[in-house]
Amino acid sequence: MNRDQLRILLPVVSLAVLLAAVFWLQPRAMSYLGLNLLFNLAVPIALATVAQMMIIMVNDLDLSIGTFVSFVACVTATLVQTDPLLGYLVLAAGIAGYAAVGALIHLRNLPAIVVTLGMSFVWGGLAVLILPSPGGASPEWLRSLMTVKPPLVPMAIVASVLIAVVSHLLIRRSSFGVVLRGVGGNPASVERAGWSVLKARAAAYALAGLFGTLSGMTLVGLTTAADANIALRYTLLSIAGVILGGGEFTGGRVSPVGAVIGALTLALASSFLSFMRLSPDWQIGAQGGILILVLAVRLLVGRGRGRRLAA
Amino acid sequence: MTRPDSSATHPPHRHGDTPVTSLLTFLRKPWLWAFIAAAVTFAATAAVTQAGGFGLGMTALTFAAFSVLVGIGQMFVITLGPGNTDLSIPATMTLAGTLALKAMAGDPALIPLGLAIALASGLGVGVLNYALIRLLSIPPIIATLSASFLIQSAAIWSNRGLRVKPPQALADFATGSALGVPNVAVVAVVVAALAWVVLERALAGRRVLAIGQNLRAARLAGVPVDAVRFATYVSCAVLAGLAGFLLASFSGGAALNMGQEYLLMSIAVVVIGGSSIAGGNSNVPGIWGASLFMFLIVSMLNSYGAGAGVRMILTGVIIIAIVAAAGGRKVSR
Amino acid sequence: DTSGKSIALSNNYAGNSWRQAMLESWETVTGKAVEDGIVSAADAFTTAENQATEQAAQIQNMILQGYDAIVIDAASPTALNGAVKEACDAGIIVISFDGIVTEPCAWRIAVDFREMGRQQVEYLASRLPGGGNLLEIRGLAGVFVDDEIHAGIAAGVQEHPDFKISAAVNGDWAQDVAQKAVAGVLPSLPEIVGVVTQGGDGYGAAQAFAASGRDMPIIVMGNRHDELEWWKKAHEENGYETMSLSIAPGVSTLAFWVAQQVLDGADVPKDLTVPFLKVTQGDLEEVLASTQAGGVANVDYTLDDAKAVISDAAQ
Amino acid sequence: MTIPPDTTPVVALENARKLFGAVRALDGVTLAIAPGECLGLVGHNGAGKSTLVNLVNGGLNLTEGTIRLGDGAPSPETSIAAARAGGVRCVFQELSLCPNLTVTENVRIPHRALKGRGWRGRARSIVAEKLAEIFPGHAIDPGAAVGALSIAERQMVEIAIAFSVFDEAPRLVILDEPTSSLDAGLAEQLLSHVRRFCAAGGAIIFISHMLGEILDIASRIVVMKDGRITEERARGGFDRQGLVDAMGHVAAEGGGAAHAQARDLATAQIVIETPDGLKARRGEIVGLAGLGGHGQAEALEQICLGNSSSWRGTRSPKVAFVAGDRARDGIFPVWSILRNATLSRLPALTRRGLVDAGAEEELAADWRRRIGIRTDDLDNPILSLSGGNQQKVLFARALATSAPVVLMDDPMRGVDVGTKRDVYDMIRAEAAGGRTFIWYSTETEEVCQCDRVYVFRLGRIAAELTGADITEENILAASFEMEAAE
Ligand SMILES: Nc1ncnc2c1ncn2[C@@H]1O[C@H](COP(=O)(O)OP(=O)(O)OP(=O)(O)O)[C@@H](O)[C@H]1O
Ligand SMILES: Nc1ncnc2c1ncn2[C@@H]1O[C@H](COP(=O)(O)OP(=O)(O)OP(=O)(O)O)[C@@H](O)[C@H]1O
Ligand SMILES: [Mg+2]
Ligand SMILES: [Mg+2]
Repeated sequence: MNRDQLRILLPVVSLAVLLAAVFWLQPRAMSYLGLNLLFNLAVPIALATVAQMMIIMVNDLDLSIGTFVSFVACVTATLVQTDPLLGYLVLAAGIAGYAAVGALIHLRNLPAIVVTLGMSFVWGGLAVLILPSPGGASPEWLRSLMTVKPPLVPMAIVASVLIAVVSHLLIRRSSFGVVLRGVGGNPASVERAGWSVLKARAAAYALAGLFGTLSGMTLVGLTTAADANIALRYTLLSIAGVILGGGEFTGGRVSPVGAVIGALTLALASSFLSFMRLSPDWQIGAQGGILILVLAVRLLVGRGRGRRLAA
Repeated sequence: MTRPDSSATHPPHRHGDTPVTSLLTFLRKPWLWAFIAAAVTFAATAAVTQAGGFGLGMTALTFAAFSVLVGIGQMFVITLGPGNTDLSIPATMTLAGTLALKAMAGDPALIPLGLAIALASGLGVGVLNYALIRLLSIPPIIATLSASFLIQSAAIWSNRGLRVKPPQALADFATGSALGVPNVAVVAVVVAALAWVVLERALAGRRVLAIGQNLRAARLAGVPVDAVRFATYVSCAVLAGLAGFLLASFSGGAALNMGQEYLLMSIAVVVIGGSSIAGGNSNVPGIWGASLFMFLIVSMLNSYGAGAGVRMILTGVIIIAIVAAAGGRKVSR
Repeated sequence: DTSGKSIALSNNYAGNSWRQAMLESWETVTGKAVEDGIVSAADAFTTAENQATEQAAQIQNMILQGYDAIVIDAASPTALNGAVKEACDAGIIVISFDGIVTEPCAWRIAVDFREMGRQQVEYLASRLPGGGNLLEIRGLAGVFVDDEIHAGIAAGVQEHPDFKISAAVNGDWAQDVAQKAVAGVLPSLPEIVGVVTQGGDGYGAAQAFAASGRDMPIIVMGNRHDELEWWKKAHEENGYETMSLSIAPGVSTLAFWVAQQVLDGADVPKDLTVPFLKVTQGDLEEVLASTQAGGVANVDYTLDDAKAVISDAAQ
Repeated sequence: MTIPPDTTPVVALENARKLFGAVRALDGVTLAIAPGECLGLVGHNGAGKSTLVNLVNGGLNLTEGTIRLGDGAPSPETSIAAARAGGVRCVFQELSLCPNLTVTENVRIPHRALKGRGWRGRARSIVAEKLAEIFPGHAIDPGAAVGALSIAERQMVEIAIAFSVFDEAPRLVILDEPTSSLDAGLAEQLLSHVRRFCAAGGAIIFISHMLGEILDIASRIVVMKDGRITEERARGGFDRQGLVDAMGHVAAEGGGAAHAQARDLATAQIVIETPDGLKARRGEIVGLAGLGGHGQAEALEQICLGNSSSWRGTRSPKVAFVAGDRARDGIFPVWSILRNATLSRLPALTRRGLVDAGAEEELAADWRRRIGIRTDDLDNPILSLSGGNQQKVLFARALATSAPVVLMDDPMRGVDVGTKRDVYDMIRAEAAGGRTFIWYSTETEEVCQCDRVYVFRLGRIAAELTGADITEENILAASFEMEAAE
């Protein structure tokens, strides 16, 4: 079996094992309703993880995705609701902002971590300005979209599959996605073939902005309202999701399907912990423990590729 | 190849600099920007203070001291190269403060024990972090994040969030000043001076810098990379332990949410201070400049009555502006 | 009879002394109730980070686990509504307290945070008829409690126009953050006669004032042990007087009993209020004596307290 | 000139100059390539061949002079897009595929027109066809990730991609050392393809250090030296020795070999012995030979890692390492020359944890003199040095230590002839003083100076040669596992 297959197989296996454990602890989860409850809040996380993956794909890291999703949620629960035209305009401006950040990082050769750290303050401040206290309301169509009950398979699963398939087609199958991944793999070669790495990086960031926007909107659809701190956690969650899903921090090695699975795994891990009924003192620590466990398994298996020094 | 080639555009350095060129070299010092920014915000804040700038300056030194302590540790970690960041600093501060204050139980005779416990908990965290990174090959960011959850739980479990008062003598020390300079600032200056010596004069610092630029080359050149990286993560955690000990003593007891704001702060002061996040290029004075700046910018915006939202936006914009002005990494690998 | 029923506590944050006291009260009171066979289980759950999304997932898990009632201290009044609605739809009783939720199907045991803010200014007005400059320490931006208390304070100042809020800083409900923010803004402020707070930040403010060498203003405290102790000492030294108020962490036990009553079939109105715990100069000694060192002034509620609160509300 | 009068050149350079700061990489080159021509380009390391390639394919801009593509106008500016539109394709010296993409996906990077529905299928069939055409009998799966392929396979893929036809057909294909990682069979397949391509009217620039290939395939040979074209002759104008002379190479002097035989090391103590059977004695110069990428660098790396600790630093290391791939294995790009030079010796210059700055400067100054690092100030950044001088710094770093064994990973890349001689002498002197050298080199004449040679093939030691057996023929034979060479 080659590395690429391993990369995607491992997340699938860990998800399956975890799911089996959850079903064993809580047989009630093994139902239409149960699966939906287990996974529906993973949908926005999956979207945020795919957004983070776009950035990691070009060898950068985004520390602002959590505050950006919060910002989008605030806009969606207020402006999109009251003044749709302006609302969508603001959302589009957010995506453009992301692209601009990517361009700035490339042009000035800046460390992405710092710039996105700065942006996290900016998005957070904007969110607080738009929605100083929690509230707002989800647009009706969004709410009904997120609570739709398709036959046979619950919405959460349908949505996860949809996200995985669309991002897979975009990043892994399309000719456009190949160039973006090429930037992560060997920017010099992409540049030598006459592509503008600047444009490619800006495009990757814009895609991150787009998926971040979708994440914020679906989140509002699920929670029915927003607040300025609603998704801060998504930043670290999304990074962990990408890595769990078999992505690597450098080299353009990312897998959209893996990222979605990674996000589902993380969501499932915390459910698993609450079904375990640990002492409240150790509930927080257990989340760290399970993260370590899943990653350790991944790397133990990945050891096979020898003990060469990291370049 | 549209970008100008760096080695080609780099003017060779000549002896016998004219004043103009030495000014130019000075302007290229990466830490300068942090101090300029701090000075400007200081002036802007002092302009609206009644009592002039002295009180503000002393306050800034006090609070910057805590950022400096954690910032120095974080700087050494970041210097190890891309991907190295310690996200467990806040949890370590909490754990160290909690354990130490509980052990002292307000008894001045036990202050040395308390300090030892704080530093030892830092040591323990450092060992845990590097074990995760090295033995399980977990990327540092995720390893230290996961560790921070475990540490947080340990802090909760050890004392359930009760605020134990520090011994009076310790509290007096932490809040007091010597010759007008806050004691904590003195501690931070001493630590910064030591860090400077380590970074600029010691073999250990040279090795950290080498690893940050090129881990592989460092290993091949005989640098004991594991020992150095281990020591770096441990010192970062020990410094966080010290900072937690002082902060708990300073603010009248350890709280479970004590170090939270130092998560982003420790990273921010490192990069605003002019260290390159790409590793191998660090400086200690910049951390002081950046720490002062990070405190003063909030004071300034508070003094001018900016709300939370505007304050955050301006903080973010200014961070980006400083980093963009100081320029990216000139030398590419 | 509720002996076969199970209740869960959904808590979003464990990182401060108030929340720890809240969890401890829950453990002592419900532990005994389970032992006495009043309910079959009363489990407490806490999320790792203070995030509405994580808490919503936690509530959904509780639905799956088949609890009969869920007691919530919510991260956001609105962002959990989706999950709360799902719980109600599954036939689960949902009781929110402290951080309440706006979803109509849930019960709310509310503290009138607005009133809490207003009373602070009222008290200051009684002490300082001439008015003056106030410093406001706010909580975490974008959080409901912060906004409510702030609104109450603003209303109070409107009632007493002699007062002026000359600065507001965010202390994030943390001693060290408050201390830092106050210390940073003090040099630029005129004379301050009073400090209005949100709880957990009074001691930090006092430290900052002491360090600046200014006159100590009247700082409204938030029932933390260290605040009360500092106050007592200052009173003994120079007759310093103030007041202290906060919501008692034991309100979680009140919520537990209310949940038990609802499960028992009692007719309970959806909106209940619980008085906040106020400490005046008169009962300072007494409260301090009964407060755990390093903790928060607290009351554990009994079934009878709950019945009283319910019948009060029903009238 | 050999251009038939009625044929428009595919590319014509007029007085092309390219400066990198003070370095004259190209210094007034005039060159035209006609359709159907196979231009062989030879020259010493750093002569400017790769720079020329980058100018023609639009990757670099001219500092001076003009370039003309096809029947366009001469212009001082060029771009990658224009060059591609003019039918210029390039196989670079250092592999330039994206390791994270599959073979099929790598086709997409240079071929911009390849998009829309079914692009993957088209790319796959075209590259598979081309691979089969150039390298019949190959076993490359177009769906495999490039990172999982061997070096030779990657080279084959890159060649196939360059020759593939999507939008416009290639008119000029530049091959920069394409055979350095191919074995003789594959190289011969490539040469036949080149012949067919030229016969069909295509133009080729063929760069190689394997002079036999050049003499065999080129219809015209151009010799470069220090950024200039020094000689240019049609096929048959050079014989092997003539070509070597034209390149200005020190012809194998035999001095090295004599020296090797003069010493008797059979009784010397064995200082290095690996499980694969590599042995080195005290004072011995051991050569590692064979085609590039066949495990020599890995063997050196293993010896280096196995004889040093990542947990304990020491004042007296057992081994020191001289990197050939400078950027990857040697240079600390942020640092000054001084710091780069002294790193390995530093523990010995340290007292109570602090570096003795005076002693450090002294050491660096000493080595600057001994090895002739050309700079006016050792505090200048390392990257301000030319490649060859950077390499000298790496030599200084290793030789300054007290290590009894020095490992050298093809260390003469970019080092000029004069310095090479100095370094050879230094190595000999150190060896006479009891130091052991294990030396991987791609240049056979360097290997021929060694006391003992191990020839690597496919990651294993294929042959061990000593004394008089160390000849170019024997090494080649072992590298290709043929009976006897040519
Ligand atoms: N970070 C927070 N997020 C949400 N709610 C909070 C947060 N911190 C405190 N609260 C809420 O604010 C109210 C007052 O508690 P408070 O914050 O004063 O505790 P605290 O002051 O931080 O504790 P201490 O300082 O003693 O550790 C309670 O409703 C509490 O649940
Ligand atoms: N980007 C650059 N910056 C500075 N100098 C450069 C750069 N690229 C090439 N040079 C210098 O230009 C000269 C010509 O280099 P070039 O790569 O063209 O040599 P080459 O003939 O291809 O050598 P080789 O046989 O080793 O491939 C060398 O001295 C080299 O150091
Ligand atoms: Mg070469
Ligand atoms: Mg070349």
